[in-house]
Parts: sequence; structure tokens; C-alpha cells
Amino acid sequence: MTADLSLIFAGVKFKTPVVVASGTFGFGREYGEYFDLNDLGGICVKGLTVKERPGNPPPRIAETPMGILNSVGLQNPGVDAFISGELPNLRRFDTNIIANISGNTVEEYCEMAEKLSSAKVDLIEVNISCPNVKAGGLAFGTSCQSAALVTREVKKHAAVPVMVKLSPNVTDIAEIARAVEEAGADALSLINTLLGMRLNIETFRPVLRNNTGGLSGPAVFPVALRMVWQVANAVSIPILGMGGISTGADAVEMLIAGADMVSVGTALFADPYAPLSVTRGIKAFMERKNIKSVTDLTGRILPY
Amino acid sequence: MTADLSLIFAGVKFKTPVVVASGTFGFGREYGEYFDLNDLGGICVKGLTVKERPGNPPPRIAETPMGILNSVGLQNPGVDAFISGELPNLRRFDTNIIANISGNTVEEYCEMAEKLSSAKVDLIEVNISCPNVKAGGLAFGTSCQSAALVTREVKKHAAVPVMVKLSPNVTDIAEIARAVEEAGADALSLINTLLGMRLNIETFRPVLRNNTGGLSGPAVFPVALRMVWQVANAVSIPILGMGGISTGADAVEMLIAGADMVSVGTALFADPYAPLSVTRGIKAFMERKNIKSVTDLTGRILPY
Amino acid sequence: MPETYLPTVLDNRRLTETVHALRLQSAELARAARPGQFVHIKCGEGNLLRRPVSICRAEDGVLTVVLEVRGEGTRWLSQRRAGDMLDVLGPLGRGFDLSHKNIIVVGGGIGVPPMLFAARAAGAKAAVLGFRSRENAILAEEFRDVCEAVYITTDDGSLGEHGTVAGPLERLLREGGCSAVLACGPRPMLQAAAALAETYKVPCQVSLEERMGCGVGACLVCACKTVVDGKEKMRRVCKDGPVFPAEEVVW
Amino acid sequence: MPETYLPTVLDNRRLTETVHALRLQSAELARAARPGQFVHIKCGEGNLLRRPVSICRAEDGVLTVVLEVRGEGTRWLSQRRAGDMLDVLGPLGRGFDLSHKNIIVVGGGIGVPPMLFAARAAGAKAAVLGFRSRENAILAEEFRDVCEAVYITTDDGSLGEHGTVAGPLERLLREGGCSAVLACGPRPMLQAAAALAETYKVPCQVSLEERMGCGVGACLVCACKTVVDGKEKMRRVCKDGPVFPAEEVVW
Ligand SMILES: Cc1cc2nc3c(=O)[nH]c(=O)nc-3n(C[C@H](O)[C@H](O)[C@H](O)COP(=O)(O)OP(=O)(O)OC[C@H]3O[C@@H](n4cnc5c(N)ncnc54)[C@H](O)[C@@H]3O)c2cc1C
Ligand SMILES: Cc1cc2nc3c(=O)[nH]c(=O)nc-3n(C[C@H](O)[C@H](O)[C@H](O)COP(=O)(O)OP(=O)(O)OC[C@H]3O[C@@H](n4cnc5c(N)ncnc54)[C@H](O)[C@@H]3O)c2cc1C
Ligand SMILES: Cc1cc2nc3c(=O)[nH]c(=O)nc-3n(C[C@H](O)[C@H](O)[C@H](O)COP(=O)(O)O)c2cc1C
Ligand SMILES: Cc1cc2nc3c(=O)[nH]c(=O)nc-3n(C[C@H](O)[C@H](O)[C@H](O)COP(=O)(O)O)c2cc1C
Ligand code: FES
Ligand code: FES
Repeated sequence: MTADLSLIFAGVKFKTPVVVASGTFGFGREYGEYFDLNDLGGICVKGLTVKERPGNPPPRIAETPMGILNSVGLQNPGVDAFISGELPNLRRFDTNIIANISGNTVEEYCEMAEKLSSAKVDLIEVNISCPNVKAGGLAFGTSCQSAALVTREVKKHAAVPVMVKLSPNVTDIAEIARAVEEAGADALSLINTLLGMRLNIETFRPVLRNNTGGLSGPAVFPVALRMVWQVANAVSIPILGMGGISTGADAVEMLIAGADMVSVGTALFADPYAPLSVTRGIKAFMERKNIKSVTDLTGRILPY
Repeated sequence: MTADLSLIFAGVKFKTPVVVASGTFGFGREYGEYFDLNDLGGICVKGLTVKERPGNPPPRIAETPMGILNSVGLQNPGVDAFISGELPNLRRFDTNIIANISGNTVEEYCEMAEKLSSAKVDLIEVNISCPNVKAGGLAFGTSCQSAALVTREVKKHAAVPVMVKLSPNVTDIAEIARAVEEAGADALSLINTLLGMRLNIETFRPVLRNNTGGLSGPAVFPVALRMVWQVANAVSIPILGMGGISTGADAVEMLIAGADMVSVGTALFADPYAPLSVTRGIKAFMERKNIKSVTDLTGRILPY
Repeated sequence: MPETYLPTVLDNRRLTETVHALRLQSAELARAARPGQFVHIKCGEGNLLRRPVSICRAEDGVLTVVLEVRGEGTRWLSQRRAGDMLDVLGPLGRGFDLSHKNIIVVGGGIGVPPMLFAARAAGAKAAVLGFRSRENAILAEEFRDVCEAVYITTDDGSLGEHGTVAGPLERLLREGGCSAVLACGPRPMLQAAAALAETYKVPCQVSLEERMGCGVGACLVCACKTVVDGKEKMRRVCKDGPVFPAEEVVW
Repeated sequence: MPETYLPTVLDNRRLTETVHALRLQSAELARAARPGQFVHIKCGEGNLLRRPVSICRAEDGVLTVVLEVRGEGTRWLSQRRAGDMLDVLGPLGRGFDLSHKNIIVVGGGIGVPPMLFAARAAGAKAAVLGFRSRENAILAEEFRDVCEAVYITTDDGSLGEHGTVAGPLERLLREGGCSAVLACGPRPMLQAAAALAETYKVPCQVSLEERMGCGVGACLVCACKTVVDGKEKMRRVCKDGPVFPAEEVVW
């Protein structure tokens, strides 16, 4: 038996359920030197803003037990430069392009959604959960009202499916997921990073110049898995699950918990080929268990 | 120079700023076989309830990258059995006894606070953040109103200082800390465990019989540190910081971020002597840096 | 006294495809160990929790453990070489009560190794050992050295008797003359042994397994349901067990 | 092409109390390496991130790195023994532009090793090496083998000239006849070298350090502020650098 990894997610056909996480893969040029981008289900590009942003001052990364903190702060060339300078290159590959957007205002989200729709990205991922910027970002993602508002407005301006990326820094992620679903989102992605901190005890200074940063990597996996399960129980739109996935077994856990697809992010830094080995791991698992389609894995959890 | 590790915390004198975390140290009998309990600043005993509780069915533990999930579910003999059967033994040691209490109702918290005050524990730690029980626990800890209510009522019934233990599973921990301070808490402790999950991909079952459990250990350290810093900036009552501390350096980071004392929990499972090496580590650091009193370390962070 | 020790690996012998016997040099551990007890072993930096492993033999300053590769931790252990140092907490738990004459020891799969320690210490009358298949059989010779009689069963009949330990155990109990059954192995096997022992009115002790945290009795994660004096009680596999009188276990 | 390789450690030589030279067997890495580039090395299971380490030498299928123990990762590396396998990603980054005659290489502390690779490849006219003290001095003989002249300075005067690299560097620049300064070391040293080079109108290239994630240019955590065509621009130390024209760096 050959396992079928393809699926339709929010109306878009994906060759595999494995995509790479926004902010960890740039615009694909760098890791494209290491493997064939055609082997990816999709690429979530670095978070875009209306105008170019230089990001936060360095240091922007700290290591933690089985995790990392980052405080890049949405360094990017702006949505127009992306469309003219990067999208044409990405379009050369047979993989889905997911544009990740962060606005300071609802209007900015809408402006980007319109431009990116015209530029024909495959999906728009609305980032309402970046912990590393002052305006926008996380502020939109921590209340049902503002999350629903952004979703509703972006939907009016987007001509491609809209996925909303949720923050784990909330009391009840299922409640926000429901609000976003009701507001018309076509899909959800979770989790963004958990807000964290490290100090240098020699200097009494935070390791990150931004004081705090976003935690990702294997350390957050159990939290991400729990949230995906809670959200899958709360909504009926598809879910892109992420947070600490570095092996095929991790990805299978995430799918079983209720994710329709998975993202690989931080794992790339230890192993540039991680998305490929995760894909192979899912496939091998399915073949061993005689599971024909990856859609049969999603939500297969048997809770007590 | 000999560093002075002693301090006054919520009006109570502690020999060292290192205590052991509730639920990881039972009532002291077991680890008391490994080292002298007199060497501890204090002991937070296993969470108590009004009546005896059998806890959740096993399995109650799962391993995660640099962390563990537990779902013990407050197994304990009940507050009366603690007072008659365990407290006299604990009282033989020259260390502070901190009683950790969890109620199904505000009245239950108050009843226990009264009994434990009469029994002369040194401090009461009000657990409004246990993620492993249905009633009570976390429900009280996720809203400012209910957290403040429990605090206010317990204060009326307690004759010893009251410390409130906060949950990290909230959008804004500083807001809850402020509410609890205004309600009269003498101190705060944080963090309790982050809600998490693991699955067994062979059986499609959660590893924990309770489906989800509380994440602790080094994996959560950066989140705990960030929360201690945020809370220290928000309140003026003292803070017992915990979450993933396993070395003296970790403890120093926590103190610098704003904790007045630290708890060691999960680290015990890898090394029964962890509280002692953490204590020695703090002392060695202070002597190397020529810091006389541990109170001079607290909140010494130089944020950017 | 249980303690943390840093014994050196003397050798690592492969018994089957997935089972290894490690001999550890530690006078203290070997002296303190009792049959049915276990040690809690740190398995590399990557794994936060220690792994519980039963003691198979303790003599002349050497502690032997036999382990099956089941996951990351046991894989790491199986790769240790002579000269490597381990971080071992133990000996832990309450072992078997050997104050009986004519003991029958019953072991299944990776539950067999601790029964060798018990059989040796008690001078067991008989051992009944169950394995999946011939390739999984371990320690049979060692049991023959210390027991009057050894019965082996395999699920597929490729070695000894075809079937489970229940067959030989029942025959031995029916014959009579045995005063205690001691068992370690998969839960269904323990349950079957306990049921047979009850039928024949012979006291039975079983060694249970549960996922552990501290291993010393402090964290309560290794709870198992038992009945004492007609009352249900959660007890700790690591401290109150791993060996329990079978009649106290709520299966 | 940068790739992940699994070279074997040929030997681990201790140069000072805290500095080790590791020779790694890898024909591919040695062939592809350029002076100023680095490799990104996985340091055991406990550390999620790789560690960037400059290439000190690349010849005959052997890549040499020299590292100072600064924390957990470099400690782990310093404990590798002959025969151990490493997980190495590289060679990475943009190295030195060696299309100059009469190059002066300047190295400070653990910034010295990559300058040996550059000096050897360029047949440098002079090397100026700064150390804290005599005990910290490394690779002086190796530089003498490949440079016309080697100047050593120490902060405490215990070896060579008392003071910083600025002394000999200024004298060399004043003498004239040199067409490029290449430097690696602590930021204040780089800044001083750049300032001197500017004064004497000699082009200067500096190798920067920043904390890294991916090491390949994708994650943007290793940003440094530069000026290009009068416009401020964040660039990536791992991919656009680590070597930058000194005049582009915003100090
Ligand atoms: C008292 C006792 C004695 C034991 N004696 C032996 C022995 O002599 N030889 C032997 O091979 N095995 C023995 N086991 C089982 C052994 O502890 C597990 O196989 C081992 O912990 C699995 O670890 P892992 O990392 O390889 O597997 P993983 O599945 O990766 O482990 C994940 C987590 O689950 C725990 N876990 C998984 N399976 C078990 C299990 N069956 N029991 C307890 N915890 C488990 C692990 O300790 C770890 O915390 C014993 C268990 C107990 C409780
Ligand atoms: C391009 C480049 C080349 C380098 N070449 C060498 C070399 O040839 N020899 C050598 O000894 N050192 C070199 N370094 C520095 C070396 O990377 C650090 O000393 C090392 O990463 C410290 O890791 P650690 O685990 O020992 O320390 P820790 O402080 O425990 O590391 C914690 C985290 O911070 C990062 N970090 C800490 N210090 C530095 C630093 N100075 N630069 C970058 N990241 C840091 C680590 O990589 C890790 O992610 C180089 C750095 C860069 C950027
Ligand atoms: C360096 C870095 C940069 C990131 N930038 C973004 C971003 O621009 N937009 C976004 O939505 N998420 C961003 N993220 C979050 C990731 O997309 C992902 O949600 C998170 O890292 C968890 O997945 P992981 O553990 O597999 O990395 C970033 C993460 C990292 C590590
Ligand atoms: C097995 C276990 C049981 C726990 N039981 C309790 C409890 O009864 N009451 C409580 O307030 N916290 C309880 N906790 C939480 C700890 O006290 C502590 O807040 C948390 O584990 C974080 O610290 P650590 O990472 O050092 O363990 C428990 C934690 C563990 C691991
Ligand atoms: S493992 Fe902690 S009580 Fe048994
Ligand atoms: S380290 Fe990722 S871009 Fe440089």
C-alpha cells in the first residue's frame, strides 16, 4: 500500500500535509539550496507588513531547554517588495504559498489581503499572535472581539482562503477559535510562540535585546498538542497544527489530536531537512498502520 | 565574605530562599531519607482538600522534551488527617511549613485556612491553579474576580500569612496578580503547571488517563521567568518563583527577575538532592559576585 | 539506604535481539539490594525522568539488571559500554516476602529477570517462565542453577510448552506442597496467576508496573488501586510496592 | 554547496587551558571551505541550536576548527575524542575577499583562528595578533609559517608588545605598502582596526559575531545593522557575512 498524503485544506489542494512555519523559512531561497521546494506541501513565508520593517535590535535569539526564544520583530521588506521581488521566484515551484500578514490596524490587514489576493497567493495566514511587536500582533489575538473583527474584515477583502493564526498566550484558546470561525475564517493555524524570557546572570541583563521573546521548539509541543485538541473539539474548520514538531511521530501525534496539516519551524535550525524527514515519517507510519489517506489520521484520537 | 541567604518573606523568617514545590515532595517523609530537612528554607506540602481524595486514575505522568506532564489530581488524605498525621512529624524540623490548599468552593478554602491556622502552619498557599481537577482549582485562577474573591475570603479566616498560587494558563497574569494583591494576599507564588497533552500513536490514546495534565520542568522555565518578571513589575508583595528550576543558575535568574524565593519541584525527580545544590549554587554565585544578602539579588534585573 | 550512586558498567551482554544484561560495579547497591526491588536509572541528558529497572542479581559487589529496548531511555541504556558510568538511584521499593518454604516463582517476558533474584534468594521449588517465542527466552539456564524445577512456556510453542504460564502453574498448585506464588510480568499474566493461587488457597505476591516520577514515594504519580481492610486505597508502586499481596490489588 | 556532514574527529589538541583544536575528516568540507567562512555544529542532544565556529584550516580532506570553552555547547565540543562523529552544517557564510596584494590580517583572542586560514590563502604580508596574556596565545608558530611578519600583543605585556593590536597595526599602516586589512575579534578591536584603516585609506574587512538560529539566512535572528548606499539595512551575519566591508558596519 502507498499512503496518500494529499488533502484539500480550506479548498486548496496540498500534496502533503507538511508545510514550513512562517518566520523560519524566509521566502524559501535559503533552504531551497538544501532541498527541492517541490517536496513541500506549502511554504508559509516570513510575516509581512504594509511597510518594510527593520525588526528588533539584536540579540534576537536565546536558547532554552529544548526550545528557543526569538524576538525578530517582523523584519521584512514590506508586502509590495514581497510581491514583486519574492513571489515570482516562489511561484516557480509546485507548492502552495501561504502569505503571513501582520497589521498595526485592521485596515492594514485588509490592504495586504487585497494585494496578496491579486498576486494570487494560495492562502493568507492572518497573524494576530506575534508577541514581538508593540502595535498589532498579539493585541488582536487575545480577545474574541478583536480576533473576530480582524477576521471578518480581512474576509471581505480577500479573494483567497483566509487562515487565522492563534496565540497560545490566552486563557481559553477554544473560545477565540470559535469566535474566529464564526467571523468567517476558512481555517486556523496554531500555535504561535509562547511569551518567554531568559537572563544573563553575569550582566543581570535579558539575553534578548527586546527583553522578552517567543518560545518555540520541542519544549512547547505538549502545550501545542493540547491546544490543537481543544480547538479541534471546538470548531469544524480545518487546522494547521504546529509548535515543536521535529519528527514524523510528533507530526502524527498532532494529526491524531485533530490537525489537518502540520508546520515545521524551529526543527529546521537543528536539521535543514526536517520537513522531509517529518513527511517520510508520516508516510511510513501510515503504511505500517495501513492507513490509506492522511485525512483518516486527523482527529483519530481516542480520548478517555 | 559569607553570603547571607536568610530573608523575611510575608513576615515569616526563612533560613534560605529555597523551598520545595507542592506535590513534588509529599509531606517530607520520603526525601527526608535522602537529606536533612533542616537544610530547606521551607516545605510546600502536597495539595490538601477538605476531604480525602484518591486522585485521578493512572497513568498520571508522561515525559515531554525537558518536561513532564502530571495528572495526579490532588490525591491527599484530607486536611484533618494532614494535621493529625503529618504535621507533627514535619514540626520536628527547623524549617517552614507551607500548607497548599484547594477547595471546590470558597467555603472549603476558608474552612481549611481556619484549621491550618489553628494548627500553626507557617504560611498558607492558596492553590487556584490546579489544572487536573474538575471543580475548583484552575477555575478560580483564571478570572480576576474569582481569584480576588477566594483571596479576600481566605484572608478573613486565616491567622497566618496567605500566599496565592497563580496559574500560567491565562492571558494576563499581571492583571490577576494585581487583583489578588488588592484582595489582601500577603504573597504570590507562580507558576503552577501549563496545561498540556501527549498521545500514544500506537494506540491513538492520550498517555495520561486524564487526557491532559500539567507541564512542569525545565521546558517551562522561560515562561515562568517571564511571568515572574511581569508580576514583579505589577505588585509589591513578595513572590515565590518556580517552574523548571534545576540549578543554582536557574534560581539566580529567577531571583534577578524579581522572585524573593524559589521553589524546586520536578528537578527532584532527576536528582533528589536538587534543592541542596540549588541552594549551594545561589550561595556560590553571591560570594563570587560579592553580594551580601540574597535580598539584594531580588529584582536586580537590568531590562533594556 | 537508597541513595544515588555512580556505578561503572562492567559489561553489556546481549541476551536476545532487544534484551541486554548490564552488570554494574557497586558494592553499596549490591549489598543493599533485596529481591523484587528496583533501581531508578538516569538515561542520558535528553531524558528528564529516570527509568525503573528491576534488580536481577546482586552479588560480590556487582548488580545485574536486564532490560528490554522499548523506547528512547532503554535504547540509550542498551548502548552503554564497559567503563561507562551510570547515575543510579536505589535500591528502591518493597520487594518480595521470602519467608515461605517451597516457593513457586512465575515470570513473563521482561518480568522474568527480577524472579531470578527471588528464586536464588529463596531457593525456589519451581520456576514457571513464559515467553512469546523461543527467540525471546532469557535466563533459563540461570533458573535451572537455582530452582529444583523450571517450566518454560511459549505463546507459539517454539520452546517448552505451548501456551501460557497458567498451565504449568496450575499443575504445580494442584500437586500441592507449595506455600507461596511470586510473580512478575504482564498484567493479564499476574491476574491469572493470582486467580489460580486463590483457587488453590496459596498466598500470592505480584510485582506491578506503573509509570513513575520520583521513584521514592513523594510525587504520587505511580498510584495503583488496592484494597486494604475492605477499603479502597491508592498506593504507590514505587514505595508501597512494586510487590503487593495479590489479594490487595484491584485489577 | 553547504550541506550537513558527519565528519569524524581525527584528534583534539588542547592549545590553552580553555582552547581546543579539533581536526575533522571531511573531504567535502575541506574542499568547499573558504577563508572567513564558518561551520554550524550540533553540540549533543541537550542543545537544540547548533554553534557557529570559524574554519581555521582546510587541507587534504581535513578541516580544523579552534574553539574556546564558553558555555555548555563549546564544553561538549571540547570533550570530543578521536573517532567521535560530529554533525556539521557548512561551510557557511561569505568569507574574506582576498583579491588584494599585501594583506594585513588582524586577530584578537578566539578571533585569531579564522585569520590563519585567510593568511595562508592570501600569503599575508603581516599578522597582528592580540591576546589577553601569554597563557592565552595560540597559533603564533602557524602564522610565522605563512606570513612575512608576525606581531603579537598582550593586554598585560606578558608576551610580545604590551597593549592592543592597534599599536603594531598603526605602525604597519603608517609604513604603507599594504592594500587591505582583514580582521576578526572582539567588537572594540574591530572598530579600532576599522578606524585606523580608514585613517590610512586602506580598505578593511571585519568578521562579525551574532547569536544564530538557522545559520543559513532564513530566520533573520542574526541581524546586524549596516549602511549600503547611504541607507540603513539589517543584514544577516550568517549569510551576508560574517565578513563585511568595515565601512558598511554600523558600530
Ligand atoms: C518497578 C518496575 C520494574 C521494571 N523492571 C524492568 C526490567 O527489569 N527490565 C525492563 O526492561 N523493564 C523494566 N521495567 C519497564 C521499564 O521501566 C520501561 O520499559 C522503561 O521505563 C521504558 O522507558 P523508555 O524510555 O525505553 O520508553 P518510553 O516509552 O520512551 O518511555 C516514556 C516514559 O514512559 C515510562 N514508561 C514506559 N513504559 C513503562 C513501563 N512499562 N513501566 C514504567 N514506566 C514506563 C518511561 O519510564 C518514561 O518515563 C520496569 C518497570 C517498573 C515500573
Ligand atoms: C561566525 C562566528 C564564528 C565563530 N567562530 C568561533 C571560533 O572559531 N571559535 C570559537 O571558540 N568561537 C567562535 N564563535 C563563537 C561561538 O559560536 C560561541 O562561543 C558559542 O556559540 C558559545 O556556545 P556555548 O554553548 O558554549 O555558550 P552559551 O553561552 O551556553 O550559548 C548559549 C547560546 O548563545 C550562543 N552564543 C553564545 N555566545 C556566542 C557568540 N559569541 N557568538 C555567537 N553565538 C553565541 C550560542 O551559540 C548558544 O545558542 C563564533 C561565532 C560566530 C557568530
Ligand atoms: C525565528 C522565528 C520567527 C518567526 N516569525 C514568525 C512570523 O513572522 N509570523 C508568524 O506568524 N510566526 C512566526 N514565528 C512562529 C512560527 O511560525 C511558529 O508558529 C512557532 O515557531 C512554533 O512552531 P515551531 O516550534 O515548529 O517553530 C516565528 C518563529 C521563529 C522561531
Ligand atoms: C507531580 C506533581 C504534583 C503537583 N501537585 C501540586 C499540588 O498538589 N498543588 C500545587 O499547588 N502544585 C502542584 N504541582 C505544581 C508544582 O508545585 C509547581 O508549581 C510546578 O511543578 C512547577 O515547578 P517545577 O517545574 O519546579 O516542578 C505539582 C507538580 C508536580 C510535578
Ligand atoms: S514515582 Fe513518585 S510516588 Fe511513586
Ligand atoms: S541565523 Fe538564521 S538568518 Fe542568520
